Amino acid sequence: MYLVVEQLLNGLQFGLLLFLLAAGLTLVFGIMDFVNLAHGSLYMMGAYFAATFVAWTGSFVLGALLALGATLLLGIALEYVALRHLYGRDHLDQVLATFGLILFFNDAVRLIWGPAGLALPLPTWLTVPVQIIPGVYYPAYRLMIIVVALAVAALLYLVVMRTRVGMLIRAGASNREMIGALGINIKLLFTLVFGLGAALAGLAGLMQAPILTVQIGMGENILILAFVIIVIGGIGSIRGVFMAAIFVGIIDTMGRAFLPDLLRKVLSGAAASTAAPALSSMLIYLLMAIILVLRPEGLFPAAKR
Amino acid sequence: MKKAFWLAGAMALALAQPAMAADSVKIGFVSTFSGPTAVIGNDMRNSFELALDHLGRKIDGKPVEVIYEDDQQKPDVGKQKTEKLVQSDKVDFIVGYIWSNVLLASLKTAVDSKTFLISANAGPSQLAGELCSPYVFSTSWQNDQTPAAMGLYMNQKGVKSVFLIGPNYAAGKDMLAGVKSTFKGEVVGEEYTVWPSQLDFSAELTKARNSKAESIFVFYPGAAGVQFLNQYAQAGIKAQIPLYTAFTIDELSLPLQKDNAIGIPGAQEWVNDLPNAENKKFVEDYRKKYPGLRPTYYGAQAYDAAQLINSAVVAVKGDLTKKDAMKAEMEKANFKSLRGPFKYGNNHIPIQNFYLQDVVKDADGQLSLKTVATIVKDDQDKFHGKCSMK
Amino acid sequence: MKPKLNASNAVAALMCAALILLPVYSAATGNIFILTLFTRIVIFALAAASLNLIMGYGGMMSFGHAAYLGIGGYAVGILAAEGIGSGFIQWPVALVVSALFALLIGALSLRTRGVYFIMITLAFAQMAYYVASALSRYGGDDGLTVYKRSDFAGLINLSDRNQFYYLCLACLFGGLYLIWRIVNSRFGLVVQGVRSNEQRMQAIGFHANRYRLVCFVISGTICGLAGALLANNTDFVSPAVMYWTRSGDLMVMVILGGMGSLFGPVIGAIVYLLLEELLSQFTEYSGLILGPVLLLIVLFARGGIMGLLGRMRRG
Amino acid sequence: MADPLLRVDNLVRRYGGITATDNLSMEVVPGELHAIIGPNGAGKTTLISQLTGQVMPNSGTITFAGRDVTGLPSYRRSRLGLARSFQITSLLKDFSAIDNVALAAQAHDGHSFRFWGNARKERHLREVARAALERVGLGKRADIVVSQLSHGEQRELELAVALATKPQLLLLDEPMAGLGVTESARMVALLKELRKEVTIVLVEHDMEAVFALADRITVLVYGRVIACGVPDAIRGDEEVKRAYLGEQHAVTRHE
Repeated sequence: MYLVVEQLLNGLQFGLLLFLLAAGLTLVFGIMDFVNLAHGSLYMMGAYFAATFVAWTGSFVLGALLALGATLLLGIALEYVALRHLYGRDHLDQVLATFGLILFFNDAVRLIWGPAGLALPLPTWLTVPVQIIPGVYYPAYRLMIIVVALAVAALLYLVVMRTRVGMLIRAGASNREMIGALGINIKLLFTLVFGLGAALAGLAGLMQAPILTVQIGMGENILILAFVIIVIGGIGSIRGVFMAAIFVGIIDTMGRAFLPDLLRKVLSGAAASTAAPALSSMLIYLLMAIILVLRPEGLFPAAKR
Repeated sequence: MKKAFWLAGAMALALAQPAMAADSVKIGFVSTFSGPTAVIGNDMRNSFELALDHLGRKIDGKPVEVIYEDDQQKPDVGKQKTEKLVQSDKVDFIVGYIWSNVLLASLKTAVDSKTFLISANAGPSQLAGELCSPYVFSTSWQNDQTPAAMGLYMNQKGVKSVFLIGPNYAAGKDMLAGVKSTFKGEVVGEEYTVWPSQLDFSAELTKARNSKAESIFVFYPGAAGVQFLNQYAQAGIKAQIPLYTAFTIDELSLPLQKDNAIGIPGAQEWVNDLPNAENKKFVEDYRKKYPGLRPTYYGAQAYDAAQLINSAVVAVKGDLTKKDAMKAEMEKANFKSLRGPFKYGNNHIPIQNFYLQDVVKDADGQLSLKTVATIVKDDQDKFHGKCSMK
Repeated sequence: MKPKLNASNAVAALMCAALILLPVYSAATGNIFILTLFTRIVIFALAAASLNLIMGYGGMMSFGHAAYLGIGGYAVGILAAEGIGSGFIQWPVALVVSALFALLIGALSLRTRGVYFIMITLAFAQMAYYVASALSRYGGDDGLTVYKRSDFAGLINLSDRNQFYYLCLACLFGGLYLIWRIVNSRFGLVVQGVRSNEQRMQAIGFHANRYRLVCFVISGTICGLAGALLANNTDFVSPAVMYWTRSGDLMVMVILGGMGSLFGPVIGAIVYLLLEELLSQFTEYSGLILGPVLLLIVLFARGGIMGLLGRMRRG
Repeated sequence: MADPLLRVDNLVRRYGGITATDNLSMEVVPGELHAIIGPNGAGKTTLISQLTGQVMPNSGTITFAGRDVTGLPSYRRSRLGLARSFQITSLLKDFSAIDNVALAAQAHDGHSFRFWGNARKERHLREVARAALERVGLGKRADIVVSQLSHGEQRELELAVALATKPQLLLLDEPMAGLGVTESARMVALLKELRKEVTIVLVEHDMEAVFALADRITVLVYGRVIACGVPDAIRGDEEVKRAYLGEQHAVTRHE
């Protein structure tokens, strides 16, 4: 029983981390209709900035805040210099251009920080496991990720549902022409949304840096997961992306945790040990394919909500 | 339109590198120099360059020319680079290859053209068995050997049960199979993680803790090793269940793993403090030549490859057409390996010792790897019987 | 329509001539490698051309096209490993398996549109990748060595560099000719009509998805052929060839060269792979150059290189 | 009266809380020009879309030429001889005018799984297309790409496309929308010609045109038929007058 609880927490934490990354992606995608493959690069930059600033300042929190600001500025600069010229273009043009940006960022990081990657050590108060219920210990830092991500989710919800900017964002996600009709400064709104998306990606990057690594190309594998999530959730929907991220996090974790044992009960040992890893690798893609076949617009399409 | 012609002309020129006069020793070096794993390629290149420095940049009086090619960690690109080296540069030796799949894709090109290929890292079982070739040598190991040594050490420690975790790809499976081949205790669980995309090992760690195993064995090379140790320590399992590793902690990952790596044993065929004169010189000069960096086993293997080439060329007095004589000389392993005792089996895979290494703070207060004991002497891979050496 | 003498057609003609004469150049200068390099380029050009059929003409953005490279390759590799070396068996099997795979994923994927379609094709390709990685009998992740190239009963020797190059080139030209015929046929017009306005095509009496699906299958089959060629060229096949970045490479080739233009993908493949090769000779930081180049092409050369050439004529 | 060519029984279509088509029944007899009028939002386009199969009804049946077509997708209905033009011009914008029409002809000329021959050189398809273009007065504009045609020409092209499918029943959704005075006059003249050959259902706002052309008129309000009859009867119908003068008096809004 404890095992299930702990695995659920693992899944929740992983899902929330993915949510931070995917939320920015779905906003940019939903509102500007812009496919940004370089979102993973912003995530990487967030982690590199954090590792650098934490080392400079000697403080985890201060370094993280500085890194957040730096990613925000980088996102705005990127939008201003290059990406705003790609709005309204074909998705494929955007894919090609932002693919180019991935190549650029990877090599730029390698040039500046070297190929070895960086470490982002945690302050000691975050390295101890916490007893959450008697007998179940959970890493403090992972708990912190859960708390921070939930806070961000709540904040995003408030901004999107309760503010004027949020109203525009929602309007934009369900009907793009409408923002133009409202006569507001679209360019500024887009720049802001892009900056927000970049900051969220940077936050995801720096939050995961102590658990994983700070490394070139770290954004690419996780970017695909983020795309899977926004597609499952329905593009442009914050609610959808939140549900889908947790769903994917939990399914992925539970699949890896319990699928092999389950299969071993059904299949022979040899067959199970070949099939189980392959199947749990495929699980998320399989899930996405099934969902899209049944609901071609994702679980929570933004346009209808 | 004119521009297109100029461009085409420039491309043709760039591709049409003229073959150089044959009075130098030409060596092609295929490794990964871009992307996150470039750090390994760089270390191999650094060590190879250092070996050439030590040889006076000459082999048997002939100047040495090395052409480095980036395989991008993709098999088909590695194959293309190998073809370029063989066909366009007409090299005498090809060295390098970090990845098994890149090596396997490139092997045929080298063998068909009768160009000597020296694997300075990749050691898939096929290379030791059915794919062995007179033209192919290894200065590393066969994949199973290192974890098998770890299994032996765990027996010596009296470990009764183990939980195995590794990435779900060929080398990962080889590694876990390697431990199982020698470990005498009970294997209570075996988990494969998605490679290379899985980033979070919490599910596996949770299972390991709940399995009540006495120990955990993992194989996670490169960045994944950093991630795993981070999560292992943060989950508090480090205080509960000891970890045994192969290829998870090295001088490249250590600066990122930091204190998380202290006290975690690993098996390796080379450690930086091995007490022989050549090795001391190698490590000292490496740290002098590349300030801030420390050599790794990848580098040591590349260094040995340069020495192996040198021995062969010297033996034929620089006549690079005498391939049989060079092969015969290389089979004798007539050079001083950085790892000490080193000889070749019938399949051109080294027969060598495996050492237990531990992480300690050295004199400068920096973390470094230290030889603790010799786990196994003169170990030979278990696939050599499948090699017919045609 | 009559072919007009304009910049894009001139470049296409020049390119074909250069491709045909390449072995002569290679023999004259003794530069064998350029032939090896271009063999690979020609194979990728065929794969890109097949992607262009669905992407450029059919409006179906498949992000999983590399799967067929792997499937065609594994068909050859697995049959060879099981002792069936005849190309007369291997190649048809490669084509049929690719077609069946395309039929299956096409039937499911075509329920979706737009980005959802992009992602579902990616999902299926990733599944193929993981299945191949799990084939431990055939090397799993390490891949599978093809010891002997496909045997065509002495008609053609695939191990001969020049013969193999011309075989690949013939497949490319054959593929392009086939695509050209298809594009101008009844079927091709329907497919392009559906790309342009699906609702309208339904209203005048076409079952849009049926045409889409057939087009998807044809494209996958041609790409399966490219996979069979690639396995023979590399003497090796591994799951890496199906990884999503490979599908991305193919898309880049098509967009770079010019979507919906017959020779666009060929030019795209040549430029992309040559740039990759050349830049890697000058610098290890090729992305610093290649990345911004891609961005600039998108910003200032809409419609890829073919689009650029088309505009040169008009001024 | 002859057997109806098209019969609609108790058709219902809801969007969320709004009932766009409310238990609607009507008949179209062969040879007539049947106009459907009604204020904005009366559900005219929704009705047409259900007739041609772009939208599926929640309940009710549609019978065409004696056959129940309620569940058939639009491409099948088109083959049976139901053709439509769209309210907002919906053509293949990057194709030439003649290609647009030829494709429509092709759809009704055997199957299109022909992969080899050049479809643009199939003479009979081109001839059918050219004839349809001549018919609507676009003969000289055949090779122009649609996006280069004027709005009026595009509306005429819509008609030519519908004609090329050799329909038994032509459903025209506001063919006069957005046309100038002269263009409208040309369209009316054209429809007067066409009605001699084919049964037409015409949805239109231009009352002058409707009363000049129609044999019978059906009036829709909030998805319901409030009147149906010959033009003179409709002109005198009190309920219709109320519906156009002030809807709140005549029609109670449903949930």
